[in-house]
Amino acid sequence: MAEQLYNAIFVGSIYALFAVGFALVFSVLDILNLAHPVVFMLGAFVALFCMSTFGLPAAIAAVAAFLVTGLFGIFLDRLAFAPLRRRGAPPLSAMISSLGFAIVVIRLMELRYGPDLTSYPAGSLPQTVVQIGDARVDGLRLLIIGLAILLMAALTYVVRATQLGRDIRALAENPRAARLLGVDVDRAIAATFFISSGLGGVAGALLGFAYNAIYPQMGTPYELKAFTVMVVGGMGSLPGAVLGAYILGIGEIAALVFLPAELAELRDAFAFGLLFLVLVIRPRGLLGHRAVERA
Amino acid sequence: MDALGEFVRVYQTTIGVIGINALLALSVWITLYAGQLTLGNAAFMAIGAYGAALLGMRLGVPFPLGLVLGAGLSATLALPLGLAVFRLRGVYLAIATIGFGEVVRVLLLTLPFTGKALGLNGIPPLTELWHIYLSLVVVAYVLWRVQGSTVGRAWAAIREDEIAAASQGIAIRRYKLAAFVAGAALAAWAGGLSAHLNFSIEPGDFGFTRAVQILVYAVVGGTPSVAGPILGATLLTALPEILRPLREYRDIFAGLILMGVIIYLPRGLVTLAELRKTRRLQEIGAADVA
Amino acid sequence: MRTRLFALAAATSVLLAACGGGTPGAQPSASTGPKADIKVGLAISLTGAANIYGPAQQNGAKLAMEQINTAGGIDGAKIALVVEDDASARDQGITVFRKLINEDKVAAILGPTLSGVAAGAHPVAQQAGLPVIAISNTGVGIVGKCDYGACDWIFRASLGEETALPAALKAAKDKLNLKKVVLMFESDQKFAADGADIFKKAAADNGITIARTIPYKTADVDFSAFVTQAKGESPDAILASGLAGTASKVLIEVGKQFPQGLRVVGSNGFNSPAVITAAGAAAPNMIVGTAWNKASTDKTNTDFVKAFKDKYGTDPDQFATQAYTAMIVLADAMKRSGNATDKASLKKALEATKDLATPLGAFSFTPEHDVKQPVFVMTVKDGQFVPFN
Amino acid sequence: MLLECDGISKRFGGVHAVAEVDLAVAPGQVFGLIGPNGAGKTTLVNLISGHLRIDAGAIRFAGADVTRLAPHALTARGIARTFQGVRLFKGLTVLENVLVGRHARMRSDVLRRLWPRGAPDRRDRESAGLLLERLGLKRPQALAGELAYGDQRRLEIARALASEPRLLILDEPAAGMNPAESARLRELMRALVAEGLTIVLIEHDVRLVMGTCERVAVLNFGRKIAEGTPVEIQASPIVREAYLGSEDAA
Repeated sequence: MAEQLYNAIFVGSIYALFAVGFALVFSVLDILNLAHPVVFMLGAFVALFCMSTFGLPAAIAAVAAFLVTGLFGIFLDRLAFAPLRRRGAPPLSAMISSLGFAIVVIRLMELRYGPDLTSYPAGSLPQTVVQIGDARVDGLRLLIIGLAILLMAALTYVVRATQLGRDIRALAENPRAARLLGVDVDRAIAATFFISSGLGGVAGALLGFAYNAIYPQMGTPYELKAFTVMVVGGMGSLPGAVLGAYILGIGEIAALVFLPAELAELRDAFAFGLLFLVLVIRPRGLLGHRAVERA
Repeated sequence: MDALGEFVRVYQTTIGVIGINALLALSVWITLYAGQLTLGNAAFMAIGAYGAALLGMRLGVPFPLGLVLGAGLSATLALPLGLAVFRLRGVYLAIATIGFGEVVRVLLLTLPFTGKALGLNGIPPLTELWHIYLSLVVVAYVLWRVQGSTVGRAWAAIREDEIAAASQGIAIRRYKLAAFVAGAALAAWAGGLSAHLNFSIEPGDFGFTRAVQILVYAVVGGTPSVAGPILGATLLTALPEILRPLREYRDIFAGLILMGVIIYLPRGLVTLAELRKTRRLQEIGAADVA
Repeated sequence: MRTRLFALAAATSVLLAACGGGTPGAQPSASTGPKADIKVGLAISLTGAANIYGPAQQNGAKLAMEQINTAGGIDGAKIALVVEDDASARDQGITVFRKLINEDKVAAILGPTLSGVAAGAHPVAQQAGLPVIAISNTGVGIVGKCDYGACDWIFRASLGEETALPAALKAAKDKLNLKKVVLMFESDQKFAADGADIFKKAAADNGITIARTIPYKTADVDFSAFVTQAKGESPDAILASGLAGTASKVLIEVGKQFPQGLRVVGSNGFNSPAVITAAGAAAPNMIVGTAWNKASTDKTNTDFVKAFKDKYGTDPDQFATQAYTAMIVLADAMKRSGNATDKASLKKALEATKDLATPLGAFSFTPEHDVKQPVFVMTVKDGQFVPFN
Repeated sequence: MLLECDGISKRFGGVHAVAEVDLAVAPGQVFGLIGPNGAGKTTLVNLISGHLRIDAGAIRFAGADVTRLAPHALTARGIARTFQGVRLFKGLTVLENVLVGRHARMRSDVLRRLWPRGAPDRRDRESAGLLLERLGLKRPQALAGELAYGDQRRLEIARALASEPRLLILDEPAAGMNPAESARLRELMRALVAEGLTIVLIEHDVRLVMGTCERVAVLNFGRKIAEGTPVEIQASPIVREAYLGSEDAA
């Protein structure tokens, strides 16, 4: 049982890292960024490139993944979202634009690296097993859980306590007012995309380390999970996204453990049923604050 | 004429799928026109497809009746769903309907009579091209006429400003629900036609990707008029065939075209037709001056 | 408003005319030699979800075509391969089949890559009365008894799971004395669900108890929980039916949670060099029934592997080998048929294929048009597939 | 009495936005509602028009209890309103806005429109055109969002009148109007009242209120602090105190 809880926390951590970046862009700019899975995948490939071409250690590769995908996020914004923002297009347009962008990048990666699974160079990843009680725990995963929590704490700090964070929050509240208050809106948007994509990229690299199998479509399964996570936690709330991620991770595994074998097939229905219920009963999610427009 | 016959023979599936996608795009257009962003139409399509196919194969229900019953079933399910999500707007509604879609997909993978992951195979191919295009013509005409009616105006008013619309005597909930249910029934109708188009269906055909596709057809085509979704579905469905010579690069071009349309044609592909009109007006103007 | 509707109709017809005029021109018939080429269609997934397999199949079939043409072709006529991508989508697969049949007038078709696409595309060829050889469909209902009715024009060169999985399970049982197993399968994939059913039947036939069935989905991310649950049953082995993407994840988790080692009897999805690389140290746990033993010292096989490596710089995988084999089988039948472009005689000649030497071993078709060939039960050692026994 | 509010209250969180307000509006009256910013005027209007759920109290309209009715049902019974800050359907044309306003008085014409030559709403279009003329709006096919601000205000009034109301609630209709427009608005209100319409006027422009209304109620902190004729209100010390220091008193 303890082992399953550990599994759940690991899954939740990966969901959280993915969803937090996704939620950040949504909360600040109201954009559902369907290219986020692409950023996630690119992170894994950047790490691969660093390790196989330059022989860098995994830790440095992860940092490189953060920086490169962060910059890529700014590029993504300039290309796919900025033109729409300038003319005040509805959020739906941004969603479709990012979808087109994602198709292009995934296909380019498939043409370059092949659609098949790729692995990190042998021996480049730490392999330790930690014995906790009678449970054997993969050291790498423990490290990843720790890193995920650390990164989310850092994000919380940046958003809550720095000038940049205040600018981003002002932007999220009301872009026009933010501009009037002297916030450098363009810089805040760029920062939002840098942080969001950087986190997504690190998540991809870490996940790549954990499974040692990366491929161009690897981010796609997380998209629907991220929706669920955001809705359950509360759209536009970063702590909500983290909470939602762990709830989903634990819920999925609890459904696996406690459902009788004949109903095991219904496990996913529980996740999405949960999503649906939350929306109907409490549309703003557990920690959210604005789902239903007021009069 | 011979060349045309040949063309139709080769591309009859593509032509059929274009018509079905146009119907699907119109199904989501109805809700968009009423200001609701739904991503549940793939699930309603699935209900229509499985409904029509199962009724025909297991119970021997005639094809047209199967279509009607599939659409009816879908509408019946849409009613309570619409009531449940009625308060949600924008992206929240979209995500709630995604949740519904996934639940439907998981059920199709689980229920004893849906063939699970294997789907339904050996569905008799009863759908003729004229079924699809007759449906499309009728639906397009009806929607075009509805646009100028009290109902169409009420939907547009709700889309523009729900609060103000309520003050004009529009029963918001009833009209939103009507749009939602009509969209669900139409999507199911298209689903029933598609199930009988080519032998087999499986749950994977009706997932998130499909839901997004349907929405993309409508939005890329342009939502202001009925023509937009039809145009969008036609072009985007034909695109893989048109881009076939590009071989492994065709996805890239499809993606770029998607971005290009969204960024440079704010009102969708129908803007192209309008542009041509204005240019002609300018030419006439120029002639006057000369 | 009315003008808009007309504009739309006009635009649509222009568009249709455009693809009508454009597509045939864009696909010029391959070079015409002194004797008219015999066109063979290859309908595969170069893009879309199954784009892992299509390119390998294309390489295999092309290599075979070149070898046949260099050796004099079919009575002096060259084979021209017409390759079309179905984008892993059924609708496109159907269109591709129609195009190959009506526009390119091919003599036979190889493909499509996915069983789901085949379910829609094969009936088109069946209706037109054109021989088809399935080169990678391993599911149920491809040949013999088909859901869409008669399918006597369809042949299969790929070893079905109905044959491969029981063989692998039997070999594992004989050697490891299996009594209790856990079955894991990718429940939203048609092909994997087929495999699970076959596993269940094979287990019953061999007197093996399936203690628990654990379904998972393609989109599942982490497999630790599934394997932990399997561990709770303390099984003698795990049976796993899934695609390549999830196969390595299953193996990695089993490697982690069973440090003393636990055998995984896998479906065709496990049968890929990429899975070996991704699974790393955990790969040797795998047992899989395959259509092909790369290490086979049979000369037909070693020649093929060498020629493939010389041409493409990489080792062939099973998909490439099966596509290559299907092409060889087709050419052989064409030579024997007397008239390669006569569909009925080609079908007859295919049916008469008997113990043809191929990289897969001696190749024949059963009366149901299914492949009859040796089955190789393999495991992994030093990063290579090696015979299990 | 046409409209009677009996002790109606509304709370947001812990704050009493409207507290036990009684109102009685007689038919054919222009009834003024004034008060400093945040006094609860708009909340009161939202309660009467059904956009907010009432916490306590009752509303009667033309003798019937309408406390829990939805906005569209109230419109059908004859209550129309405009919004503080215009809420037009900006993407629809001027004419369409007015036609939407007539929604409560039109029967669904979907089925009749399916006949290709059917134009079942011709009469509605004509009367909408007359309304536009009366309000001095000249471009029926222009998009509402493209109109100048003053025109938008008048279009909103036209839209409200299209539902043939018995009670018209105007929420700060003169905001943003120049003196000439404001004067024309006063003319219009007089003419409408002469035709039998009852008007509740919420306004900051005290001069407009005093010049037009027969009775005036004053709200402050959600409570009604005074009611009477314009003259009485102007003389009331309580009202003066409430407005003291407030620019609105000017």
